[in-house]
Amino acid sequence: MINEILIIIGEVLIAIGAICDLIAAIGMNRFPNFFVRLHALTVGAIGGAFVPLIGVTLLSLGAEFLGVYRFFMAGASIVSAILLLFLAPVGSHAIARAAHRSKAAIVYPKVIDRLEEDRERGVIT
Amino acid sequence: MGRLYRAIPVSLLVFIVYIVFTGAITPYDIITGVLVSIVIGIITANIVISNPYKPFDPRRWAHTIVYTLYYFFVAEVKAHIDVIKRILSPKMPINPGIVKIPIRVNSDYAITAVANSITNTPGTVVVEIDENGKYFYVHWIDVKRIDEEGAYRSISYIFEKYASKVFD
Amino acid sequence: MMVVPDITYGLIPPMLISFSFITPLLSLMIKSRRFFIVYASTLGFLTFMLSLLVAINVFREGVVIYPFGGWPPPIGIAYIIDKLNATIALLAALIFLLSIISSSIYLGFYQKASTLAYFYTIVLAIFAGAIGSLYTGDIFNLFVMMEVMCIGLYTAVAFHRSKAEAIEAAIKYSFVSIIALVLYLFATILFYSGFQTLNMADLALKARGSIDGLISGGFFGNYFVDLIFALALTIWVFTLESALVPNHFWLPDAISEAPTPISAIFPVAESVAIYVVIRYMFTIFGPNSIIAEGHVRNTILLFLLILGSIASIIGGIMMAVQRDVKRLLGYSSISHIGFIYMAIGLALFTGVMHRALIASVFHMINYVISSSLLFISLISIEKITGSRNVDALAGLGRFLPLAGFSIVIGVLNLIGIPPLAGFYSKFMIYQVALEASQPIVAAITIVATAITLMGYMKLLYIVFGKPSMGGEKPREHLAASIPALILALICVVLGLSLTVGFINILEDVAASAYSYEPYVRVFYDYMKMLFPR
Amino acid sequence: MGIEEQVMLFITTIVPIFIVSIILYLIRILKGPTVPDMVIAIDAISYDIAVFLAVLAIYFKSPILISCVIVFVLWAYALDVYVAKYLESKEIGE
Amino acid sequence: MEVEPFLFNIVVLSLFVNIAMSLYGVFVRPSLIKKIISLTIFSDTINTLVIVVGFRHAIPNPIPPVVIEIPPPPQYLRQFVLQAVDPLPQALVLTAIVIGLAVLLFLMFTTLQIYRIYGTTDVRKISRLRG
Amino acid sequence: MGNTLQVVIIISLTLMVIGLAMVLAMGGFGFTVPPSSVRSLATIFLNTTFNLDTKYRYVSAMSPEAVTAIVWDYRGLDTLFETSVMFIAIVGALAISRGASEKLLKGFSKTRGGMSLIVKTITRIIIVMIASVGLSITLHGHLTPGGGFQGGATIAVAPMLLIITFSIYLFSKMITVSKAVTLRSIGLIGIALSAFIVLIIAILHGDLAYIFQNQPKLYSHYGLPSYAEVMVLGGTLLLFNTFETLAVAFGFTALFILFILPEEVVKDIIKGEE
Amino acid sequence: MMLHYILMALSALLSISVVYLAIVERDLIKAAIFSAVQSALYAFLYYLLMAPDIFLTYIPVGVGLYTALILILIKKTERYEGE
Repeated sequence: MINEILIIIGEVLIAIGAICDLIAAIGMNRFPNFFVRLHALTVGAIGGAFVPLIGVTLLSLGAEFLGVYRFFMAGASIVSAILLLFLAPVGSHAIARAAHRSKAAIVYPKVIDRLEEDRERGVIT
Repeated sequence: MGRLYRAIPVSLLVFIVYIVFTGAITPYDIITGVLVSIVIGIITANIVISNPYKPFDPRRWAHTIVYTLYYFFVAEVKAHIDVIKRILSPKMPINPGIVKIPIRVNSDYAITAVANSITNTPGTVVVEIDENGKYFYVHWIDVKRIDEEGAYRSISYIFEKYASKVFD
Repeated sequence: MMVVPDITYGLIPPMLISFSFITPLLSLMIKSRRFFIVYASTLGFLTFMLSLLVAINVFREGVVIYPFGGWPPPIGIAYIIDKLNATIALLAALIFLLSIISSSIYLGFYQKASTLAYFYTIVLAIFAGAIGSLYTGDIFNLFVMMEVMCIGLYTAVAFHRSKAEAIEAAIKYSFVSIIALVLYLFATILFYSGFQTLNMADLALKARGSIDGLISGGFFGNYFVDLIFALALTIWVFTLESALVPNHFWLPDAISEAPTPISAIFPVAESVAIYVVIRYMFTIFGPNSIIAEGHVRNTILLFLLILGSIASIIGGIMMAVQRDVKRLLGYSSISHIGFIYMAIGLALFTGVMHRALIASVFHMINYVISSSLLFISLISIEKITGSRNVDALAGLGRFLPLAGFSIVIGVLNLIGIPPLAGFYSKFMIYQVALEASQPIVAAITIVATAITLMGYMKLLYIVFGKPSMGGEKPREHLAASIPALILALICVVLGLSLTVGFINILEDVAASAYSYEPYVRVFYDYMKMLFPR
Repeated sequence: MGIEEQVMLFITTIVPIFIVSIILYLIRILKGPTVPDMVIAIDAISYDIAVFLAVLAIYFKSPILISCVIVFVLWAYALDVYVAKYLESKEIGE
Repeated sequence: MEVEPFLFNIVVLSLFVNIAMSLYGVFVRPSLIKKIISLTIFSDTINTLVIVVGFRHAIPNPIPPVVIEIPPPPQYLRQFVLQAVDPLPQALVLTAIVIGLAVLLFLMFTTLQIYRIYGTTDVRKISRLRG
Repeated sequence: MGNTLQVVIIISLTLMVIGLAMVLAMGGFGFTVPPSSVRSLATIFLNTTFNLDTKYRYVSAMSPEAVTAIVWDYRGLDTLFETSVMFIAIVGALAISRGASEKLLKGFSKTRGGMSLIVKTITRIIIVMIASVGLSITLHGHLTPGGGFQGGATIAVAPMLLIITFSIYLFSKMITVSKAVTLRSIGLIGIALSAFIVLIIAILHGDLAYIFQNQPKLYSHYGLPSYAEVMVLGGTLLLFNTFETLAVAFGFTALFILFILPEEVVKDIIKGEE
Repeated sequence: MMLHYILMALSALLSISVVYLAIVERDLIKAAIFSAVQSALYAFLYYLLMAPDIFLTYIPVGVGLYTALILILIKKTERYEGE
């Protein structure tokens, strides 16, 4: 019984992940500039990768047909998920910072850009 | 001596990661896991941890659990739904800009946790951090308030509240 | 019955590479330059003695096998050593030893012990790669060993890092060679795809259609199309590695820009590639194998014959216009490689196959010895002029009796003057061409020799005829002159010993190239012994 | 229908969504226009493929394939950091 | 078993096309760095082809060549041999990848040295060796 | 000239693709692609890689992972020399930049550069997890996919991330090129010794064994422990994997440090001879 | 089983486009990034060809090391390929 529940929860999470991925991919193509696309990336990373990896963990814990190595599978996928939780935001922060500093990407449709203002005033290097 | 104290939490972390990643508890795994955790712990202790007593405080762990639950089941879900709506609606109602919000936590880990929480919620991305004046510069998909205090209230107040309890 | 074979058969390459692993570690602790020279020379001597032992054993007992890890050959890797590769490996070990000894003079340019350590690490690795690719009986292991040898050669060519030409030559050589070796990997897998095996003896058996009792089974898929494509690729790759026209362009650059001790081991590297071609064309896919049916093998040999003829002439012509001595010797290499391939190509005519192979192996030995000899004697001269500009060594030969003598012997051997061995090998090629009723090829040998004569005369003129720059009377560097002298004596002895039965040994060596039965038998027996079914 | 077939059926239905999103991300990579755009698209595609690999490991019933996921996640981050450092500093070693 | 060979042939053919394109890059493009990138792609494609040779069709699906039941019962091993792909090409590729990596690392150092000496990585401007 | 050459190259490459396609079409990759059976040699590998049957007593590599078994046991010689190719490349790099690594950063010891605080902090935690995961991949190389090179390459991410997120100036206080090369050499020597270890054991018993022997063979009954109850130890494979990890991780570190040295530090040294 | 082959064919076909762009792109940074994408696609292919060992070897090498070293090389030399 507990196995079936785990599998169902896992499947639901994977389905949520797949849909989030699709939406993030659409957003990645629709959004106008780099900085806005970063938000689509966040959807893709957390909703589209972290959540389904947790789903895979639960599913594989419940799936007895995978044999004794299913614990290996669960362990590897949850470690990957936690690494992803740490790494994804840092990655997008690093690339955003570099893009803004080197002016590789424009911040065009914008309400305000306090960073640019501060940089011009010399508050921040 | 400080190095050894600091090595203990690091070794524990290594051991947990090792065993979880392996997914098996045969004697072979435990022996190699202990060896690996001792070696890595001693090598990297000084890089990772500055105050060895913090990781053993149970209150911090309790806050961590509460925070994790809140974060994943409330903050993330709200933010995801918000951004997904913006992506899917035909007119694409975005209102982006970079705002400046103050940092009110102290330790490196706390700042990092707040920044990661901000970035991990869709809709806000930390673009730059001013380490002297202690400001985040956050790219916000829907700028509601452009003043520092207002932005702080709507973006990072709740994260900082927990982060200061967990890490400071 | 002693079933675990004698350890010397498999020891040389792993031992050399293990000692090469230690060298950078030693360079951090030991700051004495002399130590590294002694270290490398000792290793070279040890290896030479070991390969001598192996060669003696092989000549006494026939083909020997060393399966690594105790796995019977098609499952694991085995070294299969017969007279052909034992002889060439012995020659290679000799040249390497002498080149290591003479490089102690050359490296006087460098003050730091660590530089010497890096140099010797690279040389030892090339050594291990060369011996390994000669001994191995596995086509994929051959790829790995060739890579070891070639990467050592690239790094060695780039050793003069501040010299623009050296780096450029290294880039040119490495790009060409990398592409070639990657394609050889593809050829290997095509062989595996069609024949289900990577072992040379196993391939040889299957190429003759005898698949009974082999644990690797029969054929898989359309083996014939695999065979054609893979063999063509393999031959192309190894003719490139041995700098046959039209893929010769990297050799003069690399050989002239490398440190001179490395230039002395380039002929060995080429002979390794030529050995592989002989192995593929005669032992594995020999005249009675499946590929001989559809004219494919004959076409490949014909190509080798034509390209060899062209190479011998082009090399000679380009030699005549060179100003730099080392570059001149590079083109001389191209010309002689042309001769060797001409001899291999003449084996196309089945009546003269045996004599053609003798001629090619003999000429290869002569070429390697005398070419290395010339480079090693140049070290001594270069050291005196104090610069690496080889144009500046005019007239120095007159002051250096030993080095001068060796240079004269080497050049005469390359030209082919009667009492020396070079004459006999060229004459043999000429004779074989006539016997095969190919007067054009015979004429080409004469013409090419005549053309190269100009280049060699020029070399002799530069070293002896030109007035020297003056200054004090230079002193001989024994560490470089004596190795050269040894090689010169070998040239003389080889020529003389032809009359007292050396030709029989040569016949044996060449026969072991195409008589695949002993090569295969030892493999078959071993497989049966360790893997009874 | 046993639980195994049900999981397989679920995965076969979910796979096209992943494929479509991978292709959409790839379009963003090909279109660019700037280097950071490409890099975040690569990030997204890496995370996507990582999940896809995990799902496929269940589909193939070979749980040992899962260790591939972690390196994919790890190296996507490494690529981010490299490109970021490339863009923001004079030399990468600084 | 009708559409599968077609799809698999597409894989192999597109790898062939990749080989041709990367060789074009190595031979024709002027920049040494571009040549290095092309060379990387070339050797990767060859490696992929090597693995393709080791692939097999199996019912219900091929599995990696790893025994996952320890100790293996005989009937498991029989099924394993029927389903597992060929491990030998994989081992060869493992070797080949490391070799290719090593060689390309060396090439990068040489290219950097070329740039330090000549101030360019364009092969048309680097040609001091003649003849 | 350039254009005609290009055309010639394009035509010959097209011909090459057509030729390869012919090889495929005529069954060079097997008559059905993909074939529905493996080659017989592969069957032997699959049967013998981990088999407790007494029939296979002397022909089993006793490693459930067939690829690792082939890499380090059946074809160990290849892998030893593969590692040595990597080693020669590193030595070549050291030889090209000789003199640069020792003079590193004298007078440049200011702590500047690096990325933002967030990246630095996360890197500090993440390297620990990376090292642990990498060692897990290594130490289970004979059980699950992975092995020495894979684990080493994964661990090598950690120093790379440290170099890039902090800076080479800071990193060089932790480890220098010579230290990294020393550790790499120790790893390589370990590999070489593991290749000879069974032989050494046999010689101590006054007998002979093969180079690269792992498990007992028909005529040479020496070997390292490989299997105990449910634990698979892998014999020499474990030693090989561990040392290879050390060698690969520090080899990459050395190369990375050498390659990343700022030009202003090395440019004068590296243009001259040493 | 169809799914398996469809995925393989798809990743191989996509790799053609990426390789083409990597070869013709004049901005070397973009070429390096395309090469990284190609590595990812090949790695996916390795996964489908049931070669997890190669996957684990190839991703660190192809995506991590090559890209890093090429980026460093480009930073130290020049970014655009002359025409």
